[in-house]
Amino acid sequence: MSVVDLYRTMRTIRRFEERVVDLVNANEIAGVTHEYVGQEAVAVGVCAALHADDVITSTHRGHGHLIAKGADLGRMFAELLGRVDGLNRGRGGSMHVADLALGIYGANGIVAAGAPFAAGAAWSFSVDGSGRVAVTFFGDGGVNQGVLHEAMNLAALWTLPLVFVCENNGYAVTLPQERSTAGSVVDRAAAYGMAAEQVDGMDVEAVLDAATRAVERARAGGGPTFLECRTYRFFGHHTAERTMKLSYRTDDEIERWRERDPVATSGARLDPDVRAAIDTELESLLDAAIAFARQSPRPDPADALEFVYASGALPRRGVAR
Amino acid sequence: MSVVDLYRTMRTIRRFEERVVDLVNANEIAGVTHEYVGQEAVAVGVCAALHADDVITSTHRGHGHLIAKGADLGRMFAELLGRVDGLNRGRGGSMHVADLALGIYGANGIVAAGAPFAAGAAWSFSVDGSGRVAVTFFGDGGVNQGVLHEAMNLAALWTLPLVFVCENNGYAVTLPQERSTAGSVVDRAAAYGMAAEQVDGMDVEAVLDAATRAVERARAGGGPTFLECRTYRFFGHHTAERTMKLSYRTDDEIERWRERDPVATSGARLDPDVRAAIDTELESLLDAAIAFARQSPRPDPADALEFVYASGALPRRGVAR
Amino acid sequence: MSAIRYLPAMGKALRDEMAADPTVFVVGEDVRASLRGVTKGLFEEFGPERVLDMPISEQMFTGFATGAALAGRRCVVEYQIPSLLYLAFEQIANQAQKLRLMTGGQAAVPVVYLVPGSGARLGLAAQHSDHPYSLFAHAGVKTVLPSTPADAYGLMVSAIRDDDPVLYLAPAAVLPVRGELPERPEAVPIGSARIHREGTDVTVVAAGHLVHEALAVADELADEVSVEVFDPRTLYPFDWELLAASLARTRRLVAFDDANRTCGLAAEVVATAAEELPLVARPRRVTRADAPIAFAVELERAVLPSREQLAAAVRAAASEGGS
Amino acid sequence: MSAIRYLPAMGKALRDEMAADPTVFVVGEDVRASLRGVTKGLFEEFGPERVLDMPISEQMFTGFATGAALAGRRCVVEYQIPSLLYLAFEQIANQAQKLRLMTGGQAAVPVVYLVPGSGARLGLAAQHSDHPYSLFAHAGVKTVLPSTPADAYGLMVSAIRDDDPVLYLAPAAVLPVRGELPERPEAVPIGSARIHREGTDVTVVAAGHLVHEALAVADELADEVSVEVFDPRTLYPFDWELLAASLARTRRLVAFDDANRTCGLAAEVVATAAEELPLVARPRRVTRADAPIAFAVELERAVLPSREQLAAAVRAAASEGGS
Ligand SMILES: Cc1ncc(C[n+]2csc(CCOP(=O)(O)OP(=O)(O)O)c2C)c(N)n1
Ligand SMILES: Cc1ncc(C[n+]2csc(CCOP(=O)(O)OP(=O)(O)O)c2C)c(N)n1
Ligand SMILES: [Mg+2]
Ligand SMILES: [Mg+2]
Repeated sequence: MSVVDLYRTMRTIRRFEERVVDLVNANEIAGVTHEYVGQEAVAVGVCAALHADDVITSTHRGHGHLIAKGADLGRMFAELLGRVDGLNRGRGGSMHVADLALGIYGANGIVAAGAPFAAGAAWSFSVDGSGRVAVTFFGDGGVNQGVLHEAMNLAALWTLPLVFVCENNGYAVTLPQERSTAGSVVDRAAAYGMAAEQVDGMDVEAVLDAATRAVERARAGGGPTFLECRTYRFFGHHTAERTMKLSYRTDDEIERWRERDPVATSGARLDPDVRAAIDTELESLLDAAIAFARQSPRPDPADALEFVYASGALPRRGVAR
Repeated sequence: MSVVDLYRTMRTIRRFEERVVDLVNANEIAGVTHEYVGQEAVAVGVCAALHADDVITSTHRGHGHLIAKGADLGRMFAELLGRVDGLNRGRGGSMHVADLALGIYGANGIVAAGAPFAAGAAWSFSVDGSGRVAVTFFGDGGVNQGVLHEAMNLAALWTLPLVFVCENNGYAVTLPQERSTAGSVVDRAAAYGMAAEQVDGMDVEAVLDAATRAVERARAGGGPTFLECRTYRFFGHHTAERTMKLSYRTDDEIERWRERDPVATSGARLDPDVRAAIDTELESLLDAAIAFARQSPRPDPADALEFVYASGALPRRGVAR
Repeated sequence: MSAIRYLPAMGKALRDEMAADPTVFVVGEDVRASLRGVTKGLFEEFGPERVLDMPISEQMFTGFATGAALAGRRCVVEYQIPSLLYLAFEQIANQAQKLRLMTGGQAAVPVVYLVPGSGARLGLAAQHSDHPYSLFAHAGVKTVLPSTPADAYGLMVSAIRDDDPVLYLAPAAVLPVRGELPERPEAVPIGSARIHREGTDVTVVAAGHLVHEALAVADELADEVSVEVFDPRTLYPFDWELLAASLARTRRLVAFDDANRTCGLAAEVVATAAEELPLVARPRRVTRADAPIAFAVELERAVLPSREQLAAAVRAAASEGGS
Repeated sequence: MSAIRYLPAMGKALRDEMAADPTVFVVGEDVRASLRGVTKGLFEEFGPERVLDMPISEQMFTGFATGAALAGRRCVVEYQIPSLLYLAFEQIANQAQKLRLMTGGQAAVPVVYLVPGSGARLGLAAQHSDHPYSLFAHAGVKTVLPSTPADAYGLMVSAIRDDDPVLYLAPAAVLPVRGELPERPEAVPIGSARIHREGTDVTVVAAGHLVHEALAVADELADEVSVEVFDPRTLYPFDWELLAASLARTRRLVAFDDANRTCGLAAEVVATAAEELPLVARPRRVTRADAPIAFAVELERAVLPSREQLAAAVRAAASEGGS
């Protein structure tokens, strides 16, 4: 992927998220959303190393992963607005948005719960001999969930084509990583004899390089790799945070990280005119995507019991007929 | 603890378990029991390093841990026979036998489930400043349970007075350790920056030395230690295994390990007459213990709903009154 | 007497118990910063040895509470989301809850499992909207679901003082409710129900936020049907005596329940009434469908039990069995 | 036709489906060696890519099955103990079961959660004796509990072919049962109940091993009461149509259930009957107490539902409502 494309995708995520915040503030999006702003280089760098038929499992902070893996912006906005043209027909929302056709096994409301999915998919690919790879994203908070360790053990034991991508943004909501994680994050991989790298998660090209090594190792049958991407979230934990007085980060710290804004950094590497052209083009794309979402119908309450069972069975209703 | 006492306790466990097998075969003990035969040096070496008010969490293979921590033989037999004078009033049986007064937080039917209990107790001791220590026993199979990793992370993060004792007997039922565990067992501790040692689990004095270092570190506020004790179980996974044709270990392998029988090894270090005296004395102790258990009454079915709630509330019965 | 909201009432009870008993402490995620609001000010007042932020490892910190309990403390474990109880289910239902029986009465496990914000909260979608109390009642775990600030206070006090594991669910929909709290608020015993409104025709059993919905429906129907609103407050053990007394008057029952229908609390209430209590009309249930909550708010509302459904069920019950 | 035991019948169904469909595979603990007996010979026949021994990590290998399903395979996950389902509860009830709805119909998760030896087995004590099907029914998870070798075969086939998650519980007490199995045994559709014995006075609903207990009681009482023995076979979705047909004849119901009483399957059966079906006598439940199983066999038997309790309940039901 060219530097131009890397920038465009990062910028797309950035502006998508900023538009999402506006839509939440305008009460057009219900519930909470977890913005990816500040971490764009990780999703973009990692997914740039993947093929279309590789799979990823995402997190509660999933918009960036989906966009980087190629999800349609209009259908993503439609999902966040709870419309029938949403990727999940309005059934999933921000925390469950998925596109299986693109190998996106979904955002997930439960920390680290996607890791075993990725292990199952990676095993399946390895017995197929298809050369396909699975990537599981999780945060520094997710590093301490036991199921992640269970998955790391299996991936190393069976040399699965699986890449563990830890987005270490320093906090699990308000808990700083130093107060959640003994030892170092990368050392967790060593315990399983798994290849591991620490990467500058604010530099998309550094992430792409490391991800490319990891993905090639996986495709070549070399087994899993653990990537710790050091990054930072510029916004609150979720859109609801602004209504709370939580003071777990200093303005200073936020400022220092904002100076390393990954979108600005990679944008600065482009010819200003090229960059300006991309930026303006993007705004109209996002306008169109939001317009598409807004015109999409809301689901019919009469359909509330659909899509529960693949066999087509309907669940029991809450009142006797 | 003197070499004589170490031997006596190991020999007690060995003969206790052999008597248990007889009682199971005679249908005096219901359900299944998991014998500790072959692993005696681990429980005895570790518990010899503990004070009376230190605590342990045990496993499904718990008889040895209980005896080493000082549990009464008669009340243990009574428990295994399901009698009211059992340590658990006949409510627990082999898989749940416990003696809280001795700091024995119980055998456990679920692999690694006791590890978080030990973390909670260790934290409690550390805030008390009591200098007390908690030990959690688990097997090589337990090493791959996520909750153990969650507990290791916390213990290292908070420098808890907690000793993780892995009894690596090479198998989780039929699964050899090489097919269950990536990397090495001790390396798991390194991931958390936790002190770790590999110990010859067939040599009680080696275990005692390592355990003493670990327990002293814990008491001194130096935090947790992980001990991997290499050992072997001489019997089947449980007493029911003889009725199954499982061939996951070669007779050779069993023979090779039996040559390193920990009870024989430490017995050989004693004056033969001293040893013979201990052995004969022990048999009468065990006879008396079994006699005590056999004369103890069976629980009254009318009491089946007692001891469910500490508040004294009775659970609902299965039929309307 | 002063008016207070439900959430701070819970927090006050926790604070008062921590002040009264040095063995009481809290663990959970973001409890220092009090993301969920219950532990506000507790870290400042009681410090790091009483208010413990945990790494994301629910299974471990649930068992941690058991171990601390065995070592003589009383732990309140906060979970940010109801479905996190599923991660800890083995540690709660198979370990903590069974330890007393398994040890033949040696162990006591005074632990409170607290979910501030259980059930649905518009737009939180499938994994953040469950109301899993029926699962714990099935396992025999003491379970409370307070509906007012005074009960939120009083049941928190009792849950902390109780020597057994207690699940304490505070529905998201009830957290903002205001109510009176006396200067010296009292403990509300576990296992005691409360009749919020007396009536003669139909008894509506509703807990948590649904009590307020039921009261609203009772008002609406006031000149048609005399509705008694019965709030169990504790779901396990259930106050069958008071329900029997209520049904002795009304002889008609509607169970209004925010849990899934199958094997839910309403099923238990209806089954017990049908088997053991006086009824002149068919008992009825108004519950969730057995479906996950979809994100779109129209769909979410469609699977939750509604006032309209309750009113219809009450009318139908009232129309049966003469008077 | 040939006589076969229940356990090998399950194994044969699994083997036949694996032979017929290369995407079907098995994971679990000690499945190569077949500690539980269901997978006997499968490793030898299908090799390491179809029969996978897992490290002790139930949460992971349950989610592993989901991932493999999303990648196009069909997984049977074996659990050695019923309570291990508690460790995987989040992955089953909150992930696999909800994925189809959450993805708006994109995902299918054809996974079978298999427990060969559920419920009590004399002397296995508190943590190895639960019968947790009501928890999964509450979550809307398709759940089967076969009572005969033919049903064990036929429901295994249907569970594997089903595109949704299915919980398959084989009670320990029924594993040795013998029965006929045709040369070409057939699939038994999920959701279809079976009447094992026709009767005119009282319908006894019983599943799994309790079907055989109920049949024995029906024999005992034969010259007093005409008992119909109704075996749901699938607990969710429940075959309410066939139960309605049965009660239309008998108009009397006793639910005989190996789960805890509160919010258990019997509560659902009784609640639904009381609300929707014709009854001339009070419906009754004979269930476990809401207590863990103690080790001593006298105590274990005392909390399990018994033939004596069933006979008494049937007699009491028969004595009500005229004829
Ligand atoms: C298992 C689990 N525990 C707790 C939560 C509540 N929660 C949601 S996000 C979050 C913090 C996650 O931190 P991290 O993994 O670092 O991801 P980040 O939010 O920083 O991207 C928590 C505690 C959850 N969703 N799942
Ligand atoms: C969480 C859990 N999974 C599975 C089982 C069934 N089981 C009982 S013991 C055992 C093997 C344990 O192996 P290990 O930890 O090495 O202990 P060992 O039996 O060798 O002493 C298994 C799989 C269980 N009791 N708990
Ligand atoms: Mg983070
Ligand atoms: Mg072992």
